[in-house]
Amino acid sequence: MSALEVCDLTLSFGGISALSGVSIVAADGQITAVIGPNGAGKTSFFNVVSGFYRPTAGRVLLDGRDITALPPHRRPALGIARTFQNIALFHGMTVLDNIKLGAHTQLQTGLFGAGLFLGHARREEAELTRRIQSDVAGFLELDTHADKEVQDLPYGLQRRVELARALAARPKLLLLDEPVAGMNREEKQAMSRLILDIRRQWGTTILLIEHDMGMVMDLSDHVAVLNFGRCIATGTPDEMGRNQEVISAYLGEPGAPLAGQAA
Amino acid sequence: MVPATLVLTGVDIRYQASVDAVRDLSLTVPRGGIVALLGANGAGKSSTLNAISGFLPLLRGRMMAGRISFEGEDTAGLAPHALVRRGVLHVREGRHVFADMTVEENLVAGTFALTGRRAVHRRGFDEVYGYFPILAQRRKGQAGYLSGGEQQMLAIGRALVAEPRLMLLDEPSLGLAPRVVAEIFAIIARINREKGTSILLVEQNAVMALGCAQYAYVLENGRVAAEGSGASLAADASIRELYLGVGADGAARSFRDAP
Amino acid sequence: MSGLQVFLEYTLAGIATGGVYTLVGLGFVLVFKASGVFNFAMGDMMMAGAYTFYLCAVVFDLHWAVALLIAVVFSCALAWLIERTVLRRMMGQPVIAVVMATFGIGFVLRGIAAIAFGSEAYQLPALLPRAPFFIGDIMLPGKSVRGFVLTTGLCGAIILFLRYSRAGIALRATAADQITAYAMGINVRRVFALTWMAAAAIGTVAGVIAASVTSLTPDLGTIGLNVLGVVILGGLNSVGGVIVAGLFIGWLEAMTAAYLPGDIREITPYIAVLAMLMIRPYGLFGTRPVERI
Amino acid sequence: MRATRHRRALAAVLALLALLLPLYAPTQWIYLCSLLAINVISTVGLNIVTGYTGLLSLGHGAFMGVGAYATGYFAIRLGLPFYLAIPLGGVVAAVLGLAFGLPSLRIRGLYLVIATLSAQFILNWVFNNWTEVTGGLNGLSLQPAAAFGVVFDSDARLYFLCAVPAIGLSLFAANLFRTRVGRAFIAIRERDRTAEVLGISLVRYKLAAFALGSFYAGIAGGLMAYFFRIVTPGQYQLDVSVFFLAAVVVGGMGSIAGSLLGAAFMTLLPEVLRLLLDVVGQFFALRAALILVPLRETVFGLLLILFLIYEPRGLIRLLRRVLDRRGAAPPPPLIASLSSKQTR
Repeated sequence: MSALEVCDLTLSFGGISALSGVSIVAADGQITAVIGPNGAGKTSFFNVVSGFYRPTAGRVLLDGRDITALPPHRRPALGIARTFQNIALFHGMTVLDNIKLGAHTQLQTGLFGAGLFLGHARREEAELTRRIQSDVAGFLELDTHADKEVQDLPYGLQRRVELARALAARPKLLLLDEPVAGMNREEKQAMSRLILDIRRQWGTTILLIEHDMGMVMDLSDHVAVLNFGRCIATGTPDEMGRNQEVISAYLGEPGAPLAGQAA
Repeated sequence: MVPATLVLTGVDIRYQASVDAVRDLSLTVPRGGIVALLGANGAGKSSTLNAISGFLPLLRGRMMAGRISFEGEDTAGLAPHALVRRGVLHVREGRHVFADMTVEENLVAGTFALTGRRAVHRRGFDEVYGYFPILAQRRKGQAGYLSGGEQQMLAIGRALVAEPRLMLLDEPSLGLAPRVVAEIFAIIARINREKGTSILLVEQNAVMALGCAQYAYVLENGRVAAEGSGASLAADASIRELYLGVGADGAARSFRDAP
Repeated sequence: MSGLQVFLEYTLAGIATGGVYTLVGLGFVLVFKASGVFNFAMGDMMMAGAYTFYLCAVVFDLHWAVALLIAVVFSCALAWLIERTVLRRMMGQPVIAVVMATFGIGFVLRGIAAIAFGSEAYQLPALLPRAPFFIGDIMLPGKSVRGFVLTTGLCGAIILFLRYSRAGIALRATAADQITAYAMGINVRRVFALTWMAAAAIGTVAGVIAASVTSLTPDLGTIGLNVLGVVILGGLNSVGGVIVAGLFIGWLEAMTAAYLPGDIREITPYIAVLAMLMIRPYGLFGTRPVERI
Repeated sequence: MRATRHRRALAAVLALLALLLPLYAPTQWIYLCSLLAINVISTVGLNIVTGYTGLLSLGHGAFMGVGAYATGYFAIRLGLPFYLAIPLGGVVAAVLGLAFGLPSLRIRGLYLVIATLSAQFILNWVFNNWTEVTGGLNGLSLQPAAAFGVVFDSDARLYFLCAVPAIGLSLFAANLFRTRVGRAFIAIRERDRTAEVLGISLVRYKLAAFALGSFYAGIAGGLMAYFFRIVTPGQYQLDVSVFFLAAVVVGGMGSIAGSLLGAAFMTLLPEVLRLLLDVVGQFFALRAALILVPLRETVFGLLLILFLIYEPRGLIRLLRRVLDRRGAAPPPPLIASLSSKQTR
């Protein structure tokens, strides 16, 4: 079964097409990696799935339901959560509050309930704090940092807070945009383990944009390769590693012989 | 002995969010040479270029340690426009042509680098049009309507007007079709040969870059993982591993089995 | 007098006033284009220039050209000071903080003017001849028409400058992309300072014309606020939008004054802005921006 | 956790002291503190909009005016008691706030600045010209508030009339930021697009914040009407909007306690200026009365600028730094995320 099915997606800005005819399927409970050189359209693809961009053509199906036209703020309630390439945390808020924001759509408190802060609102808030402490923060080893402001945390931890925020929504589909960019080898390994644990523990379907090919080869069940806004290949990691078109997309092609080699 | 055009020694770069971008990087660009800087995303390639061209403070980054010297002089603390006026031209990733201006106006913008050196002149423009005849045809057209390849040509041409002694090219192949990439690399090589401009080239397109560079460095996580002549690196398995994760050591890098 | 003739007379008079609005709007757009700052103090900078002119021309009894020159120089110095002491220190702060700061600057200027000159209205010397002006049978107030000719000339000069001069290219380059402008060897900070000074100079001329058509009070700067909303909706990146917006508001004010009772004229620009927000939320000439994330 | 408990105890003590104020304070103080209570309500309201949600409003003064006029109208024409007239005044202000904010809140922050500025001028014009309702230049005169046989005509009673809602509404606002609603406001200020991905409807929450802020302004205006017992157009002009903007910035954007400090500072400032002018006026032939108003405007403007440059997080930050000995960490930028895209 496929959790996410994207059919024949086309996206263009003022005549320049960022994606053309892209079809990618993310199988339920599996890790699907989206790879490709810079500027291939990977992040645009994510932005369509999370609703920032309305595609020029094509459809996005979540569990068989067409969500192509759904505005971004309606999607988390359906179980979509994501992280960003450049960490997008709310500075000036504590780690705990940042994570709590991830659970926004699962809470009910309205304006008046919030202002009076009696009964239901108070209970709901306490329950959320408890749940985050026990499920998410503990799992991601963030419990000791809950009351710190996010901008005081080192980079690796910030990435983890972002992941925690996405997990607080208990998503069915998790989009990770370069989750280990700028990390060193040890941090990458820790993050990779976390991603596998998330899948194991919650059965979350994961879509992953990543440049570290070692990691992609290792983590993913399925790989889709984008180049120039087109999906040039899909298959298992091993197949992709042997695919000549994929290799040349990455390493570049010799192309036409150079007019003049440097001396 | 003639000093090298550019020498970096022990450079550490850090951004505000306490990301270590580059650690203990040393590299040399010899006079009149083409040097390539390769590596995956986030390896620190662009940060290195930004440090050289003085953009780091504008991007909330800092050079924590090390020295950058251009033609034997320490350039630390120079404002970006001052560096440009000395001949260090940075052609940024993603081209950044002034979309609302005409091609020729983009070239005029390039002449600000000549302030204090000599007056504006048409000869530079003609030279650019010589290298890129397509730009001559489009000279009155808005730069925003050029194709990706033409915009890249304009970005390079705009730097060329400023009579650079060192060009920093950040991913000139980004998002371009292979045929266009080959064309642009051919012209880069020609500029280097004919004008003696030193070039530091950041690339993802490893085959292309190694094809025209005499020497190359491979960055991984902000450190130099490999270096050598273009030809020797092209034959090296480490390049393949870097990009495809299927190096000689094969499955040694498994995260699944990690404790 | 026929209805049509009245209509035409008011139309032309309105457009003549609109010239000043356009000029103020251009000063505003200049600063915005280069440095991305919404200068809510534009009107008050214009008022400060007009008072300086008054001081030189009336109190010190200098020739009007000399007085205007001094006023322009003074305004430029003031703008340089503001850019240096306030805006440069606020680089990197969010837009609303910068807007609040410029708003604060406007209040300071207005307060100082009121302390120094009181709130009474001053008449400027007859800088522009009073003799009425005829187009066929239509009579127009001479000051307005000559003011309009002056403003048109100045607008034209600014547009040509932006379009064709090398400095204009530097300014447009800075506006488009600051880092790339640096990469071209353009001294971006100097461009900021220069645009502030240029905006102040334009504002001074606009202020002197506006004050000589009506009179000079510390509230002269309110014109700036009137224009600003319209300019923002006219499309901040479009010089054409500013011109159309400025003239349109001048015309609309004249029309409401002619055909509607009461002094609803005072709030015409604001009603126009709100109406426009409802109909064309991205501005008259603006397009829905493509946001990159 | 201990810190918040300390803070809550402190707030409770302060609230108690405030309620008992008439027992120990001299009369002039009580007068000033009533005014302060009204200003606190208005400042908290603007802080919700501007400080927490990042939407700049230049029409806050006009919305206070709407509350004042509506309250006056309900009390005089419809004979409603104050405890109905004032909340209804707040509701009218909130509705009008929405009417002006609605078209622009759908788009971007800057358009709201323009819409609120328009609201300020248009509403002020309406106050002047809709004579049947507003009484034109003469304004409205109110009887003292009265209910259940108690007439709020003495300084002490008026003080209670203002202080109780001030405390209640401050607590209400503070509570908001313990829940999802307040978090959503802050998230919108920091990174609106990211907030959207987390399921926060930008339009709904911006509207909620703006309506709530206008409601607070309306309540403050209604109290003001009963406090001065007269409502005139001159009371609610642009300088009032700037006054409260300055109060928010000086006190501390995004802080309820800061609103209190800011309101206190700004309430005392005109008095201090008046005293200063009196002293200076004895030595120079100054017409103090003429200078006072523009001098105030100048000082409001200067405060706004100086705080934005040197302490954008306001007096509350300064205070915390003094109280908190460990406060060695540099102040975080106000809205870090926006700084890089300042120009767009």
